[in-house]
Amino acid sequence: MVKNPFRLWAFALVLAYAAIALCGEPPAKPLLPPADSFKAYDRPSDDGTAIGVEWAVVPGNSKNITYVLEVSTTEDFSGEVKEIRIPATGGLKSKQKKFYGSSKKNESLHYKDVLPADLFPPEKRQVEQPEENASAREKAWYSYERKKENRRFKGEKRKFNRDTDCYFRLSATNGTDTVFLEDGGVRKVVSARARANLFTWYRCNNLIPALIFSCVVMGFIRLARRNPNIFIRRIAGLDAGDEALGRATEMGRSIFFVHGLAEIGSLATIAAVNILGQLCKQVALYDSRVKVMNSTPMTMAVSQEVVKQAYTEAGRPDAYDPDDIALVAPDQFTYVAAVGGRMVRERPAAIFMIGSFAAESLILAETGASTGAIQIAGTDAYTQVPFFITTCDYTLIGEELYAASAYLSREPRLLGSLRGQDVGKIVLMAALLLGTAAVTLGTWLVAQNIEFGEFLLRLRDIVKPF
Amino acid sequence: MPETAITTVSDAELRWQLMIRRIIHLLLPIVVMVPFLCEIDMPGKPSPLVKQIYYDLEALEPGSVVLFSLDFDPGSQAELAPMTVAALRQCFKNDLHPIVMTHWFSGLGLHKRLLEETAEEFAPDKKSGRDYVLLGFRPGGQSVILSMGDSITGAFDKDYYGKITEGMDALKDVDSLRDIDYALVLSAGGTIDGMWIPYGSDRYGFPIGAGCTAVMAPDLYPFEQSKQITGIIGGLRGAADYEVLVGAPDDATSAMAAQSFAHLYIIGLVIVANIEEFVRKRSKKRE
Amino acid sequence: MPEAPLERASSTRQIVEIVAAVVLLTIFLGASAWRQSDGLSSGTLAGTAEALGIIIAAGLTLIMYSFLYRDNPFFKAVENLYVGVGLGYGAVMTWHQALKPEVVEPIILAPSFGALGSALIVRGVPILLGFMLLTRISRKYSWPSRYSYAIMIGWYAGMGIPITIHTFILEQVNAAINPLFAPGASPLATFLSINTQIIVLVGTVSVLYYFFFSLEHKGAGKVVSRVGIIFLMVSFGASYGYTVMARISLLIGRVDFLLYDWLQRPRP
Amino acid sequence: MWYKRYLPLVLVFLIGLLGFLTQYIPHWGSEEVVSYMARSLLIIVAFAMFIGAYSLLHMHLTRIRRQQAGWAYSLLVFVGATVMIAAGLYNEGTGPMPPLAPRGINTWLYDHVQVPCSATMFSILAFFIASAAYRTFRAKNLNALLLLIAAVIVMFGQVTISERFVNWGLYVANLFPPLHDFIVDGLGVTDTIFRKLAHFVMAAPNMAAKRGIMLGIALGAISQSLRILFGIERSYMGGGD
Repeated sequence: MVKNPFRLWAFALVLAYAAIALCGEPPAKPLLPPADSFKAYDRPSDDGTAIGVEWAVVPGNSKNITYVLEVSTTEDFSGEVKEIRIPATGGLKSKQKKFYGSSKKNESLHYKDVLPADLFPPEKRQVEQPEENASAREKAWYSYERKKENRRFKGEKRKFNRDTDCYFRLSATNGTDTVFLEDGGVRKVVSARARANLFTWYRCNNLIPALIFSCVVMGFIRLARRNPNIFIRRIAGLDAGDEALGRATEMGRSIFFVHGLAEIGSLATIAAVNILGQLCKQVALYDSRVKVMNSTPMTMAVSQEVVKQAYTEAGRPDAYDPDDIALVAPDQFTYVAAVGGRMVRERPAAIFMIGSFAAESLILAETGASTGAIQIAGTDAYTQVPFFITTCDYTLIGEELYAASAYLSREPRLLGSLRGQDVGKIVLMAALLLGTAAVTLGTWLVAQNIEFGEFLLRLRDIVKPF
Repeated sequence: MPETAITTVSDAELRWQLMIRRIIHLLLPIVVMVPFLCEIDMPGKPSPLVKQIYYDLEALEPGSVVLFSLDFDPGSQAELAPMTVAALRQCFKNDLHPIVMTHWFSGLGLHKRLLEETAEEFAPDKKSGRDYVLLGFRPGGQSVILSMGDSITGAFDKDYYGKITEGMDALKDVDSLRDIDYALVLSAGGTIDGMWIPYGSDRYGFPIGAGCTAVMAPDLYPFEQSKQITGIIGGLRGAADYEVLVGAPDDATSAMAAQSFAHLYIIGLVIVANIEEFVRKRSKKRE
Repeated sequence: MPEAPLERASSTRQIVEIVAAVVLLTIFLGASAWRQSDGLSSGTLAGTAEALGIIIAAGLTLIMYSFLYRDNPFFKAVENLYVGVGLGYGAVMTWHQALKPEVVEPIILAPSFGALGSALIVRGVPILLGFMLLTRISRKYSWPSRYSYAIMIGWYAGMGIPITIHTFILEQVNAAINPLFAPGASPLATFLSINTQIIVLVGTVSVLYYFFFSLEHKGAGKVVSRVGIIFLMVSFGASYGYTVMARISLLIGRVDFLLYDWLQRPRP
Repeated sequence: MWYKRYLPLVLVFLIGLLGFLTQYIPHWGSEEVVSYMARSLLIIVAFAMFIGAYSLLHMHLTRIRRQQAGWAYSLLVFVGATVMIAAGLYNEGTGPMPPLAPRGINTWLYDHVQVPCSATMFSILAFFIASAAYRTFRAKNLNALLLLIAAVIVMFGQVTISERFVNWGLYVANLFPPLHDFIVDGLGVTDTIFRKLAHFVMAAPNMAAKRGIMLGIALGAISQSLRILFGIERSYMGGGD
């Protein structure tokens, strides 16, 4: 009849438990930890709101025993005394990994956060709420007073934490019997004060990588300044660019360079401008024309500058025509419509779409593809990459774009950061592989009851963010 | 990405392609309209990622505060408005207090309408200021979140209607973001992984559920696996799932048939294209 | 060499297009007048405005779709009007939602001298920086805006480093490190979890390696980067599939509007 | 001039350092600094919105002034913006100081011009995605094949009709009960099988690739921040001396 055998088990267990509780021996006497294990201290790495209190776990204490922690602001417990109850099976220090790490010792300590200002809160004044139809000024007054009061309250709490020592006593009870923790015949009292700390120890795994990575990146930038010939693998897409140029010359048609809608400050646009410069140097040699489609005056100005310089460097300043670099339209869809229209009318031999793109990418690439042009795309907007990959002949994906730009421009800041990021990637790859290996081995060893496994599993906490 | 062969296409073929394109374009709205005209209904079973958010909200006590960050504009209304309405209905039904804000001012008028209309369904029980709050918009992105982390009424002195937020009943137990019980971010771009996770939940420790356009959904899976968000409502299908869970099928559920037909249409196009490609390759080989 | 446009603009074609436009406009107006007649003739301002609004909205929607045929003057006009209205709405919202409550009211509506003083202390510097920001408009005297930008960008650059490490690196690496098997689990579950875990690990590492530029991808590296591409392609395919869903949903939204709001089809 | 060029760079470094340190200092004072900065930036950014609007209007103004092709359309931008702002100032007769009127010209224009245009804009992409799928989704090589298969799995798994298809398939299989039993019990096929398959693609290979990309982007973002802090990247400062 019983559908779930598990339920039957649970029921039997409850019955057995009740039988023991009713007919068995009276509840076990509470035991106390050694007096010197009872400690209170400021909780580290916090904003000064909490005191930590700890004492050793007593193996003999069963579930029905409760520790009672008494808190007072006077040493003789003469004033107001607050009681905090902690079951003998709960509240282990090892649960507080954030503040106390994952040391094995913590598994044998009870722990409680005590927030003095919440236990003994300062008085809060009430501000009278205005009527529903009160004037704007009255309501503003109310809002101002409320906020002022909130600030005062917050300040009072902080002041209380800062200026008040808290005193603690410990006892254990099973409901009928209570024993008090004593040291040399008198009840042991410990005290501590909550302090606002100046360093977040649990963010070490954040700070150390941050500092090391900063040094690596800045170091490589310096290095690249001295020697800009840092090795970067050639990005295959750049060859496709050369091929496209060749075709354009052959067919005697122009090349379109579409910037996308991003402002000049964005990384993708900077990369696009670098690539444009390189492209123009070759175009000047081949004697075909590049037409640049801009959406903002800033990118237009910068593009003009770059193209002009490229033609001059190639020895053909006469071939430069500023009208080739047009401000097409400033808004997403008018830009798309205008660029698409020009693609259909002028039928360029090659279209470069390099920069930061949003939803317009699909329409641009699809229209471009319908004219039969060779299309080369590059963007760091990963959501748009699928459309470029399907519609273009070649796509520079995300960071490849930055790498291509660094490769071509040899700018130290780009080269140096690229190299620094590569170092970061090695570290991440190693962390992923070694971490997985350690955790897998650790799990297996623990299953075999080998203690070293636990150590391996604890290594995982190195990358645990708090 | 390795090279694809660059091929030259003749003008005649381009014209042919243009015509095919027109036909494809013309057929699409017809395919979409058929289920509407024939009143075909096609509800589905909710996905586990959507269920997680639903059960998270169900588990909240009455009176809990749920922060809605509606970061979308009318451009994604078709996907995100049904989600918003379904989640708001769930909140009102369970007596949770939604607090609605946005990072996208261009959607503000829409958000106001959605909130007011949904509250009206539960009239006269639900009142602005007591059961829900429309905080409105503040520019600043991450700054808004950090400021709310200090004090919500400090970041939003006044709500959308110009009422002072300090002392509002719905915000009684909520001082800062730390007191928020759940945050549902319905976003059409960037605000989940760019703002709410790094500056909001990771810092102030409240659970986040993500509702997003289907474009963004694939990017959020890493955050779901790392438990930085509790679930994902992705696109119109996610919205339909949520409507089914809440028990109030609406726009999204009734759109599922049209969605299915359109997907089949596109899959069909892909298959035809590949058959064509295959045949062309074979005939080339024979030549 | 003159380039041959794909579609020749002949005069017959133009005439056909104009006639088609006129016919479509007539159909549109007729349908609107017929289906929205209740609202238009309701006699109340609100009802008329609503019906008129729906007709205009439907018209704008259809004009936007005319872009599919070709870029045309109507589309351009609507697009620009839309940009303008959006801009205006943005300005109005900035006033009502930001400048008025944050800047103007705390100072003008200050209930007491104390409140005014504290508002000036707390908001004075940022308001000044805000006005300095406005000098960016001028080309010549834009240097004060650099201070405002310095504070905005510097603050987030500095604060962003620890936050990026926390959210995007530590959290993600921590979530990626998992044992490849679960002790005590059934063989099938172990097999599945191993597969998923290995796929995730291999994928993450190989994609990271694909974007590694300091080494030529040769030998074993070439294999890893090939694997990386495979993962990228699957992921881009998945994104493509999801995006299809997104765009179709938007189309459905508009069809829904045209059928039920404009043409007043009864909802099922 | 030092106050035009160097002082802002020094300020970037100092403010950035402060922002960096607040993340490692748990003292309540650091939390106060964060919230003060956040409040201040809220106010500064409110002004920045005007810069955005101005630069857009300025671009259209330039088009009109230079009478570039299609400049007349730019006039419409001004018409739209002017009407909207005027209606906002008028605010149904109450002026700009009281809260925005719930119904009025502003809301009407928003509901019936901005909402439909904005909603239609991106739905145009549905057509392009369909034609792009036909033209370019061809299994020319392994990469294209993978992309295609993943896309089709996700597309099919996401829609409810996939559940119907499985049910129809099972119905047909039921004509031959052993086959049906084998499919349902042996293979564990349920009606959501395609959904699960799509979910697997999303949650395993896609997630792995996205995480790899994300880690790379995070490193890039940090090095970008570093370059800003140390004054190597200054494009945000704008031109001029």
